[in-house]
Amino acid sequence: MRTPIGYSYCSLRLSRVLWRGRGAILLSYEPHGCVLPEFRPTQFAMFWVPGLEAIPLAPIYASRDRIDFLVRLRGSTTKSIIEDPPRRAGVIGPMGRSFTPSARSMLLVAGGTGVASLIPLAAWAAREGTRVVLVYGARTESELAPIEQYLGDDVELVVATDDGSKGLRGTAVDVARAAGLEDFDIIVAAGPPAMICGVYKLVGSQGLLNKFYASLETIVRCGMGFCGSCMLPCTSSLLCREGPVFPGTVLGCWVEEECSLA
Amino acid sequence: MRTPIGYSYCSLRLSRVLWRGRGAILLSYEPHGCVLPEFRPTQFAMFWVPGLEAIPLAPIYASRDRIDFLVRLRGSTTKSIIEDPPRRAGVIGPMGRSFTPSARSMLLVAGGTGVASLIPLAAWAAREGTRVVLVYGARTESELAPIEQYLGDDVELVVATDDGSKGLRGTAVDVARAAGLEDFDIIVAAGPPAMICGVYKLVGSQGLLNKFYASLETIVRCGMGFCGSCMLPCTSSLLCREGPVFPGTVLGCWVEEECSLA
Amino acid sequence: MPRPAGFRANSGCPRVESFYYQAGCLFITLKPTAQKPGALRVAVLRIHVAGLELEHPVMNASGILGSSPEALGRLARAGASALVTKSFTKEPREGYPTPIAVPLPYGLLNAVGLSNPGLEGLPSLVKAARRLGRPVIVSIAGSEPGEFAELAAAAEEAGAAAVELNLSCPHARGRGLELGMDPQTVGEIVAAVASTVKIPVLAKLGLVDRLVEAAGKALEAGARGLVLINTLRAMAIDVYAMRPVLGNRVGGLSGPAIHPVAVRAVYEVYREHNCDIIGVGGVEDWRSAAELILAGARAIQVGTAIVTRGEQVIDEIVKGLENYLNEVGVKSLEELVGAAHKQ
Amino acid sequence: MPRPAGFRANSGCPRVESFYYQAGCLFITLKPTAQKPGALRVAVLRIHVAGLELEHPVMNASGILGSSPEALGRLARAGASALVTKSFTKEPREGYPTPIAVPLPYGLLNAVGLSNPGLEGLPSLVKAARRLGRPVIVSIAGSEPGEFAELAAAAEEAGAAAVELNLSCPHARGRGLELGMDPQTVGEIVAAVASTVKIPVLAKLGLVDRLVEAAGKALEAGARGLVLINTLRAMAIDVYAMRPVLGNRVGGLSGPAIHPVAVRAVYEVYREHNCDIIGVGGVEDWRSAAELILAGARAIQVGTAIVTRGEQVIDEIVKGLENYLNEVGVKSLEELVGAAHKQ
Repeated sequence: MRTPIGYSYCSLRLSRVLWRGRGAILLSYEPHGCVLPEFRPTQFAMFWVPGLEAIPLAPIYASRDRIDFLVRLRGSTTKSIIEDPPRRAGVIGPMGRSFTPSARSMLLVAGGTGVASLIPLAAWAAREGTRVVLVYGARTESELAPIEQYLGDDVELVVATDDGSKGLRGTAVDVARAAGLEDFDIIVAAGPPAMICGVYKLVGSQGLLNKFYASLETIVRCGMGFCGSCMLPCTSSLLCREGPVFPGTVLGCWVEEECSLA
Repeated sequence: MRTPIGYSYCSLRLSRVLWRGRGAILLSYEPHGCVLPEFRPTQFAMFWVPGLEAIPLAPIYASRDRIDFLVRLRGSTTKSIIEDPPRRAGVIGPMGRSFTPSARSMLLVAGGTGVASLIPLAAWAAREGTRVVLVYGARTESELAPIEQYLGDDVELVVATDDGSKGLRGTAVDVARAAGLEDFDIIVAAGPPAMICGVYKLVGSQGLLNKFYASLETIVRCGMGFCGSCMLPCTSSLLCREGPVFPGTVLGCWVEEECSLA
Repeated sequence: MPRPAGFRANSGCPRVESFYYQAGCLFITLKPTAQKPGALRVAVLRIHVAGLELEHPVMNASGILGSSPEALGRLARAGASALVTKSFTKEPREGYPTPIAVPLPYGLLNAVGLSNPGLEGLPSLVKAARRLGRPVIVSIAGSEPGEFAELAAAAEEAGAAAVELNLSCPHARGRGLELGMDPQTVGEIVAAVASTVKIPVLAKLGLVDRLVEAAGKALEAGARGLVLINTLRAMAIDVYAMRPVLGNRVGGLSGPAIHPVAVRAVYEVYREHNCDIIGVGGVEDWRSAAELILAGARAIQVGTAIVTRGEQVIDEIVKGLENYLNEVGVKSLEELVGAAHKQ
Repeated sequence: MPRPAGFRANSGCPRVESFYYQAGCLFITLKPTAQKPGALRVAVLRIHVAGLELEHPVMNASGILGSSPEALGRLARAGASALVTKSFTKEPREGYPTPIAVPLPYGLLNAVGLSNPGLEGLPSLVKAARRLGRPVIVSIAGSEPGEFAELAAAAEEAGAAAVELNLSCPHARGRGLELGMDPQTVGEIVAAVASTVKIPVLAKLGLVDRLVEAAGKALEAGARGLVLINTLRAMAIDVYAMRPVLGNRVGGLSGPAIHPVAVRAVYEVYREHNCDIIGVGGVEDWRSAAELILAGARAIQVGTAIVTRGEQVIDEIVKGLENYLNEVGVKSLEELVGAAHKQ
């Protein structure tokens, strides 16, 4: 039930395990006796695993009657999800702000589970007529989730693996560099901090930081912004409210903490 | 605010005293910081007088931003209302079921405050294309509220006073008898018990009870049917839920109690 | 004209559908005599609670349509598995001035004031209600153990299936929540009643600090089950009239607003005492009923939802629970009682 | 590359709007230094409460954006008239496992678990928060009088304008509602704090049986004001997972669902003690705020509505109250405090 307070809780039941990769799994859930709230691009959810805890996850796909999550090994809860996907679960959301900029062209640079956040954005933007290039990097083929199903025909997907086992050999950052950043109105990165740092440095060195956005991760507890856990370093921005996508120009402290710029 | 539970509370402020009659007053209120719920024909309200109590009243007129009440002297609360109309009040509603039958022709027989219940019905039915004759009786002219403003052009109003000071001389029942009951698809009476009894006897004696409906009054406390005060004698009908309009064929016990049929 | 006998309220009237006079004659329509109200439920929902055997777990809450046989008849026809009367006190009570009920955005605020005909009116109501073919649970409210015992004895004699001790009315001074706040008093009242009557004794407790302890005292003293919870003491003020709206100023809040509080109360009491509980508080659909059952309730009372959605909500909840049992693949409601406590 | 100094959280960062690196250079955007957040309110809403002089009566409730200077800065910019910190305990606390907040149809259920950096983190937060130019009310939670006193002393030293004693957290064993349930304990804790610090002491009490008595003890012991009420102990169960959803299983219910209960609590305490009260519970607009004021509150805390509607709700309520005062023709909020008690 959609609540007057903007957030809602909905019970989920596992409908399919869509993919198992190295240290990752792609799960499809359906609402159970409730209607899923609308998730707009880059909004995320708290995914509750009964008996364990709730973790912040951006749905890789969400509609009224289906929600898919890409889960990567991080700690004990994600380990349990991967080993034994919960048949029953719950979802709280939507959290954060949607990021839906109008642009002629958009370069999305994704690594790891970061791709989950960018796929709804890519699909949405392509439908809006934006030229979308999605760079999806991983260490090796077995880590690449089958994301094509979510993208539609109009997103240009460029896959890269560190070992060259699939797509281009190299990192997502390498591919982004080669893609010619100046051709894009908007550049968005989502993934491991090192990757985001790489793109940050790249766009910064080319003087393109004003085009750059990053989908970040912080510690998320309440997910609604009141507990303060998701505060971005030395800003007053709450990831759960103004995020998860932030413009490059406010990332200073985050970069300070996460990236070695030396 | 209209609540999910069907009933709502709304603050009122007095906007005009429309009429003062003998032992009666016609008041116009507007909602104060809230939206009035919709009152359909014959539905009623609990009208709260701060510092006194709440009394059941059928609004003689109700829209989203105005609600008019005809109040007649009955006891201490109505006395206070008539002497000193409350500038601030509250309304709880809507209560009861709307009575909106489709018919080619309808005879409405009203006395006293009963007219408040029938005026929205008359106006509605006339708009629906029904031929509506409203007989409005009182003892004397000074008791007749200025109801014309609420009726529109298509309702045929027949006024009667016991003393002939206005309209026909005689009771509403006399007029109804003279009107030719068999010409109407539906006959509705609302007013003092003696009047309803008169119409009941009249229609019964002509074998027309199946066309007859009465808008009754009972003790109303919660107004929502749970306290049971408004139970119609020896039926399981609650005036606040199935009423206030009941078909003639279920009025047996009410007639037993209220009318001397000898 | 001779008065038709035996049609008046309280005396067999329910069997008369209607009667009227027309063209000098008296016409009477009779109801089918062997009226079997409500659909026969499949056995999955059958449940024993506090010595009562119920077709399914859904009944009315006290104070909702429980003041006359006709009102209880509506509940029976709507399919309630048991019929709970309005609270009886020893002396008749008029109740509070109106308004006695104020709708709020997420609940209902009421202060009826325990209006009832007193001990004298108890037997006739219970006897008439028994003809409806459902266990009749008589709610009683007193100010001290003897009064409760006297009322309970009258209820038993009249044929009540159980008595529900109202130890939690949030707006009746001296005969409500104050009693329930003190576990010792709760124990004494329950003991007095349980030693007087043989029918099951249910203690209805409200939201009090020492609820778990009071529940324990009630059980020790012989309560066969607990009814949890009553309304929450609350108030609404009209900001322009600048006065509390209820005639009694303070009343009890019911409806969806209090449901999470009821779930918690049932959960905590069940965890400690593993006893028979009838859950009440904001149940408006099968899901809110199921939450109380998973928390530990064996049966459910519905109050505000009957007011706001009509009596048919009872049947909707019953059907919804049937579907739910199928969905989660259990064969008996029993298996779900307190299931949220398993780890 | 040298690290830019003085920009980190907790150390003056609020004056830096943003900084970033581009093309090898560090770019810094500074905020205007003499930032005067929030519109200047007209005087009608100015109010004294418990020794604090406030521009208007609306502030945040403890636990809402009160864990860092940046979070409090958001509230200051949104126009809160005072800034209430999250509760500090002596030792740091991690808090409960997630989920710590579950949205319900008519409220929010939470069990954060008093997560906070402990006494050690108190001074830096308070000192930084003071720069926001609003009275800082430091919420503290302990298990016995000495602990409360120690925390209060630290708050005073750091420059707090007042301390709010959390005697009502519904889900922190031994340091919450249990304390508030016992008027004696309430009195002892308040006395210990009031004899230690000179700044005003506020006692935040929850829904307990002997609320009026506990309030009296707090006032006797030196509390300058009361904060009423806290969340209600409650639970939500997922009917398919068959488990309580909150990590801590039990939590506190806030939001519109509890507002009528808060109005009643404020009304009853004010009637008895005619004291300074800050009302909390389900305030989501000027009207729900006005109800608490008419019941007896001199100021209002907003919690759930900030979560569900954003910080701008503070300003909406303030503006709404201004209009309301005009509408009812009073010149000062003062005139409305407790007005619902007049007959």
